[in-house]
Amino acid sequence: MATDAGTLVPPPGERYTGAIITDKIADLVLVRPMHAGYYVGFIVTAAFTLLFIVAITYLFTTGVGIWGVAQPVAWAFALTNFVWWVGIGHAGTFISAFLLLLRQHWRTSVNRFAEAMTIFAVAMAGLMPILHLGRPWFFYWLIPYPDVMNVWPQWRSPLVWDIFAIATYIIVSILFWYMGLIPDLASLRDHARTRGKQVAYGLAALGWRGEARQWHRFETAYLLMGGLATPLVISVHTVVSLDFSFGLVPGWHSTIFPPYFVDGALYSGFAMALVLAVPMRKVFRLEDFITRDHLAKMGTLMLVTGLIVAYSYMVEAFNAYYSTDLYEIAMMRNRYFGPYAPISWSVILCNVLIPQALWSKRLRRNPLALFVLGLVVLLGMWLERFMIIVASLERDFLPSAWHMFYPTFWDLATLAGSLGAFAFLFLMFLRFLPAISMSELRKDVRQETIRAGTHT
Amino acid sequence: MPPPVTEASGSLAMRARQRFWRSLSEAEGIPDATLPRPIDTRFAPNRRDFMKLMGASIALAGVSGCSHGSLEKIVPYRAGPAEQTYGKPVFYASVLPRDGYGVGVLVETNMGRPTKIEGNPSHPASLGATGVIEQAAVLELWDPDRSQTVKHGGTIATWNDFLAALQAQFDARAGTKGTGLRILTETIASPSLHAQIQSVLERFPRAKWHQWQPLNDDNLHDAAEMVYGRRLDTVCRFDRARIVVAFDGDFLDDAPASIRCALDFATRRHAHAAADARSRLYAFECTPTLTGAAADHRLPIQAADVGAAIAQLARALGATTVDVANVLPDAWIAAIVADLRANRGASIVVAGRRQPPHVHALAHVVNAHLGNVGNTIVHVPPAADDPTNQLASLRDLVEAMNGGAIDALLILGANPVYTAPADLAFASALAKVPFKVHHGLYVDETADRCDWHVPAAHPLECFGDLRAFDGTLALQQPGIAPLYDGKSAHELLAALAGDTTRGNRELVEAYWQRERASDFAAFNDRALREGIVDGSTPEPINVALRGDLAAVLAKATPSQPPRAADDIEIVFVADPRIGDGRHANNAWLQELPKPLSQLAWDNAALIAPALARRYGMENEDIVEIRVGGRRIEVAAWLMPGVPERSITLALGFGRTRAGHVGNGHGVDAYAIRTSDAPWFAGGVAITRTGRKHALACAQTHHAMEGRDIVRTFTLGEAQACTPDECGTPRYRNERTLYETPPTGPYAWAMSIDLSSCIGCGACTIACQAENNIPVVGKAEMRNGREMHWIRVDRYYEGDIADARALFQPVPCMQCEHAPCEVVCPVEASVHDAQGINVQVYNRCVGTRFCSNNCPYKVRRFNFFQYTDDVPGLDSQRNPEVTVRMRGVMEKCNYCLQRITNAKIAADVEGRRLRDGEVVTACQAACPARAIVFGDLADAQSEVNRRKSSPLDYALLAELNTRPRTTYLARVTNPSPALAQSTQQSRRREAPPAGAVDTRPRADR
Amino acid sequence: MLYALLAEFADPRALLDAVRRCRERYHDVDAYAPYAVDGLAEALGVRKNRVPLVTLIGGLVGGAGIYFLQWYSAVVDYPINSGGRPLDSWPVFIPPTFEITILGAALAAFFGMLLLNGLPKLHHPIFNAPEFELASRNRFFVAIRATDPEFDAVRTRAFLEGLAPIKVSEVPL
Amino acid sequence: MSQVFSPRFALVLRIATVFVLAGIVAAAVVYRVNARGDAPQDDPIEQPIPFSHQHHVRDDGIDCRYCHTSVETSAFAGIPPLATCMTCHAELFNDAPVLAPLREAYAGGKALEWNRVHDLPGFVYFDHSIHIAKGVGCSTCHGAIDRMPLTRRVASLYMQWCLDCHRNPEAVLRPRDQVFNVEWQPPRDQKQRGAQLRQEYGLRSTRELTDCSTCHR
Repeated sequence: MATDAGTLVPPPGERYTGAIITDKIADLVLVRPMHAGYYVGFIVTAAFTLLFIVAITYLFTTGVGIWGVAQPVAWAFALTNFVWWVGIGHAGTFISAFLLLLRQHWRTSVNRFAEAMTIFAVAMAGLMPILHLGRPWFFYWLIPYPDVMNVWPQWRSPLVWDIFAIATYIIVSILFWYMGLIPDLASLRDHARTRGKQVAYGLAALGWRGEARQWHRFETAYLLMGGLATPLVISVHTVVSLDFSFGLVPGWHSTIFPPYFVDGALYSGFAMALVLAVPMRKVFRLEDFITRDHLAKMGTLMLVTGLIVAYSYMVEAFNAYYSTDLYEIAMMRNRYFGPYAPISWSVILCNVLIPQALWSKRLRRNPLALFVLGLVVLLGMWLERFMIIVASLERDFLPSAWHMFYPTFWDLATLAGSLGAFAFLFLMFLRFLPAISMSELRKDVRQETIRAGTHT
Repeated sequence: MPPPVTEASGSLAMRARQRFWRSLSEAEGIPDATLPRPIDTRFAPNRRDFMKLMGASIALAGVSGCSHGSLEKIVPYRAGPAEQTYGKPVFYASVLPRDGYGVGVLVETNMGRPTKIEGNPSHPASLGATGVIEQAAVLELWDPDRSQTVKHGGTIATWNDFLAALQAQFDARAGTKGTGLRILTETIASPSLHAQIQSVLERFPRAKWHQWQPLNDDNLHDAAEMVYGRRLDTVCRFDRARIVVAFDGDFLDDAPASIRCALDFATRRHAHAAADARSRLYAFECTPTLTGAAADHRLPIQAADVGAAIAQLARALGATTVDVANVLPDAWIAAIVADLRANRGASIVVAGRRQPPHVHALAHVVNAHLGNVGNTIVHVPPAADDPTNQLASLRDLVEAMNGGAIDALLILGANPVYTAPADLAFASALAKVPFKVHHGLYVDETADRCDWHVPAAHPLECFGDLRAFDGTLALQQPGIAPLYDGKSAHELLAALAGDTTRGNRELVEAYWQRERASDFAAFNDRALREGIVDGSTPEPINVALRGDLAAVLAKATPSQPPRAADDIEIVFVADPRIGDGRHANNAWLQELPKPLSQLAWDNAALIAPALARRYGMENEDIVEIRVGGRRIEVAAWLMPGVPERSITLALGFGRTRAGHVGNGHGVDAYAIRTSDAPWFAGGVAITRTGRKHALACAQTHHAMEGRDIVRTFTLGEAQACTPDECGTPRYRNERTLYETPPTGPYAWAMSIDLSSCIGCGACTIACQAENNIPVVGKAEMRNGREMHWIRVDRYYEGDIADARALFQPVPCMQCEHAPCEVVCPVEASVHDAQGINVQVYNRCVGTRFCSNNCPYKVRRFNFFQYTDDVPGLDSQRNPEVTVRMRGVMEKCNYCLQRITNAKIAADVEGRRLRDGEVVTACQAACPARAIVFGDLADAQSEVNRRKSSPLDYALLAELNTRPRTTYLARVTNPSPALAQSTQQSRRREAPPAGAVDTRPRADR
Repeated sequence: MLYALLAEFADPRALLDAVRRCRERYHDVDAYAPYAVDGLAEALGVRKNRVPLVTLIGGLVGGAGIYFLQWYSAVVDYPINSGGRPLDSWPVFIPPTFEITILGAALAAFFGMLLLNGLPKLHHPIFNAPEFELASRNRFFVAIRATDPEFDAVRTRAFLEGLAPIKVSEVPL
Repeated sequence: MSQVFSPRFALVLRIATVFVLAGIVAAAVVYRVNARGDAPQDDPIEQPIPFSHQHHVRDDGIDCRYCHTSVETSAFAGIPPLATCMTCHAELFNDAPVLAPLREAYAGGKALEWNRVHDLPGFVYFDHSIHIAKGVGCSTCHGAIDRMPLTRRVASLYMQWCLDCHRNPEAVLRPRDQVFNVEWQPPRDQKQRGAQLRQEYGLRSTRELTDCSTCHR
């Protein structure tokens, strides 16, 4: 990928300067020329958020029995949602941290909203394991603290590792995101016309002055954070995958899970990034900032991760047969020819076959196509998690215990609700914070103009 | 064995494994048992189900019950009771009825509350073991649905009102000597009660006493009369029999003596039983039963052919000349005859109560011919008082009622409106009686149609006496005073005899004072302490076959009427759980899966897969069954082992006045059961209605998928095999990365003998009673959320036509390398020093990871607040066991409370626990002595002895979970002559190793 | 009373030149820019930057702390047999250790950066400067503080004018 | 540009933040310290009759087992039946108004409902007999009962309070003849004596004493 790709496409006749960028982006927040589409989205997502709250209330008052979980399938939707949401989070960190280290300048247009996506996705993910507990009000027993029972968490359990991984992930993501925001918040403070906004953004900006020394330390810290977030993002989904590969259920007990899950996570993450970016750039007229180049690049990333996912599927099947283990083979047959076969084949269709369309350059540069493909992959990845978790549990060692899982209304409500809440939070973000990093963009346009030798 | 299940291996176990066929769906296109359509598990719709969950006990101080803050009250006694220590249980020896005959029990009471039933080791019908009925009795006692007051015309009245009404009747008919007065009871095997009936009959010479209970011994008694000229009981001593031939005789499950029969039978079936002592069982049966499952050779034949079959055998033995068409294969006859001749005096030929008198008569003849009488067969005077033919007795009554000859009827305990043969139309006849009194535990169908209802005191609430199947007498004493306004049968009869002053206790004691005038005090004290009246076991009576027997037999034996080739018969059976329906309101029994079909909460028409295919039926299809002009609609269930032209239907369901739990479950089979064919009838027509009825089945997959789960060997193989071949090889257990953690002074372990296990389910329900295990109801069972800590898995083996069921009780394996523990994030599932995998309910947050990671799937989760608050039921709870709240995982912990309390007692005395001092609930109840629990650290312990057997193996040993609970492989003892053929038929079904299509048909 | 004199530039290069020029005569010089201008810190003679050290310490403390906590709670404080595994199963202690190392480092980096930058500081004299809001938009500023020994309202102003800024303004204290 | 925040506001905000953070930390510490096993003693619990252990034990010198009969044989120490009270109070204070509830209950009237002082949650199974048998004295858990005009709890009953003992029983073990002596104080060399007694009584290993299954089922 060319480092200088993703150049901004200024409107004919003018050239982007720090001033124009700042005004254009800051006005989105300060002046808010809101598009009708925004309000529609706002109402819809608010409604689903409400459904989410209802579902959770009913769950807490009644018990996890309202879901379809039973014996032997004791984990189903909640854990599927969990893995799926964490995965989506990964793309954001990947774009903002990993690409930062690789000095991929095109990231500057997309990292801010990608990070927001990460935070909200991980928030949704973080909820799920708590919701699925039998006694959620005791979730804090997984956290080590000197309690009056003198009992500690059981460190061998991947669920404890989860707590640490997810907590670390969400905290670091927020810090990273907020740090990047500080200079922009200062801009907003300085450009706010009303007292209220001045105070609000002023407090958030912590009194940033853009002093040379401040910038100096800021850049170092930001780079360090990027350096920390990159291994972190790998570790998080590795730990998540251990929730399964640590167990001995056929279909879970597998050493390829960590890389397989991490890659799958990025896959679904880029899909979500596209699904968010395409409408956003349209509604807020950001086509000049988030250009087709940017979309194309994410499309390419999606294609690459998708191919790795496809490879993982093959390895899984191969291993099962190569192991000649009775239970592994039975599991694999059950996965693709058992009661859940339709799910497994849809996974292949959504994650392996359809995305091959991305080989076409024309499609990669077509926002609508990317949007649709994004949705397909998101669906496929959710089904994949479901397939791994449920289809494996449904039939393990003793046939006498085999039993099908069927979702209930509340399973679906929880999933739909979390989607709604996620979208709702994202809309809030677009409304109150700059969707694109102004300070970084200022620097970029400057350097481009320098390169173009057109500076004054 | 096992070689890692992956390698194809020639070892015995491998071959054994290969015999097992794949899922029924593979073999015969039977859809795997319900893959349930989703049931919405929202709480509200299930409310009704949850109201049914009275079996579920209430949270007194559940896991939630950390009652800091709220003050708990302690109410002192006025004057402390003499015999009990605070907080220690007291056991009372008593006796409970089983089809009217006594089974000796020990009633555990905690602070005056009966909470658990144990068997009475000194009682012949128990020998310490119990069946499901006895275990569930304590729930029946606390059942809030029990009738609580005297009722007149459905409205609440008092005992005195009733007495007044009764007096009025007497006055009105003064001097008629009781003309038109009738008493209807069930089988009575109680001297004191019988004496009272007599005194009533003395006061009213013209009154008459009738008996009726649907599960009666008419056929046996009539046969005895036919053969010996007098009514008597026959006791089979299976512990002495090397060859047993059962003709539709389910002695292991469907008889008053079945607990004892199972115990005796097991002595010659244990995996470690000496080869020459080992018995062989041939079973010919018209419906799959536990006896058939235990048999070495089982042949499904229609009920109507059983007579011909036994006649064929008798003829082949030269015991009789009765001539009917042959129905059994010659090979079988030859083999059986050879075995019987080789074991004269050590064999038993037995028929079931379903079969008509002449079949039993032939059995008597054969036994006599083989010299079994006096050895394996003992004749005793009938345990029942006045063992008349109850069907005839009932018929008389109905005719009299229809004739208007009856103006007062007392019904004691019986529920004839529900149980009487349909053709007698008892209800309409009853309507013609002006004064009708019902006495029973529930306001049932009969009570509904009577003017007066008097609530009965529960057997656990009153004094009395009962004879066991063999005539041994035991005294009954209450564990608690009557909870409600209940009256014993004694009091009611006394009132009838004009004595309204004395209570239940005085009445019973008065009788025995008369009987044992000399030493009453000593006698009473001793009898109540021992639980039996010693010396009361009647002497065997020597009876000679009637001279004219041949003629009688010839007359009695119907010459096989020609049947149409596709004539279908229906067979009525007592439900293995709720019997004739009297236990329908017992949630524990309703939810306990039936041993073979694994169904719960319903009865179904059990049909052979072949027949189903012929009619294009699938599981849960509602079919219409028409016989003799009567019809019912019932859900069909495909069962291997049912004769192709036979339908099995269980009695006891379709109750309308059973109570919240029992009402509306299943279909009332009495509606098509007539007095001329009370047990089986031909000429049945079945048609599909196209509708479905959802059934709850505890096991949705029947095959072992070629996995090494239940190991079976023939006796020959078993003798030849070494631990490495048949058992879990030792080397497998030595390899480990970790140093083994230090163990405490005790190392608890369990051994389950699959050879003697008969699959009755007593362990499951004993565990439920001991450990406060909730009931979840039908809907939740369909969702796969049953809570039983020890389940009895059932797999099928062999040819679909006579599929052999294999039972495997599965409690928690208490793995030393427990997969559940390492994944628990909060140390709620941990190991203690005595090797128990303990579940700390109050620490559990309910991630359910442990359940996912348990390869045996023995963990149970409270998806809802199953222990629902039903007033009254809290009293049944075991105070030694935490009541679990919603959201926590639970499972078997080797009855930790029993271990801990025993250990404390021993520690206080400063000594070590002795082997057998701690007995788990399942072990105590097991009528087959299949479960042994003990201390591995004690080299002499029974459990160590069992585990040293070459047949000892760990389930899924290849996962290296190192279970403390292991199994003894199932050993069968097939006849060499027949083994060959059956082997063949099994081989046919052998699956290609490893490559198993696990698809249930429904999913294709 | 003056806080500083402020010269405004439109272009980062001009800023860099100006800063270099100022540094020749003054010490108490500072620069303000809408983004991190490369080389600006060097031009101002900023040598050491403690952020990396702080981050390293944070990471080490976090990692060591959690590993110790795991070992102490599982081996010393309440040893419990879980699945027959050794009490000190160090391999399973690694995932939390890794995560908390990252967390510690990240927290240190973030708060280290803030504190070293003297943030939060909501009130600062420089905000009194006219047009300073442009510092977060597209303008670049050089400030010479009054605290500089060489500072003289008139001469310093003249000096700044000499740098051809857009304008020079006074920043009141 | 003008200042967004006045210096005073900035300062106040800074201080406020510091205070809030410090407050949170302080609160946590205070809570944890108060949760220690030897937590401050609870107030006496209201009873239908102001029963005084001080009077009965100290003044009258009645042995614990006279009323708590099953303490040596059962999990439950036992609450005396009214008859036990009446052995004396049929004669003594037989018209004292405070004892009216007792007399009424004994006469078969309204039952006497004591309020439980030591109320363990339902999932904890404490057994008096084994503690007595292994030389754990009454006062170890119930405190100076002979100095309580009204009975109160002296221990938090928190799990860690139980564990303190189960991890280090040596600290409290006494000779069997001292178990019911409420005045008993550990001698100076309690550590050695305790260890000795532990040997003698054959106490289980600390590993076993701290097993979950020891108290929970």
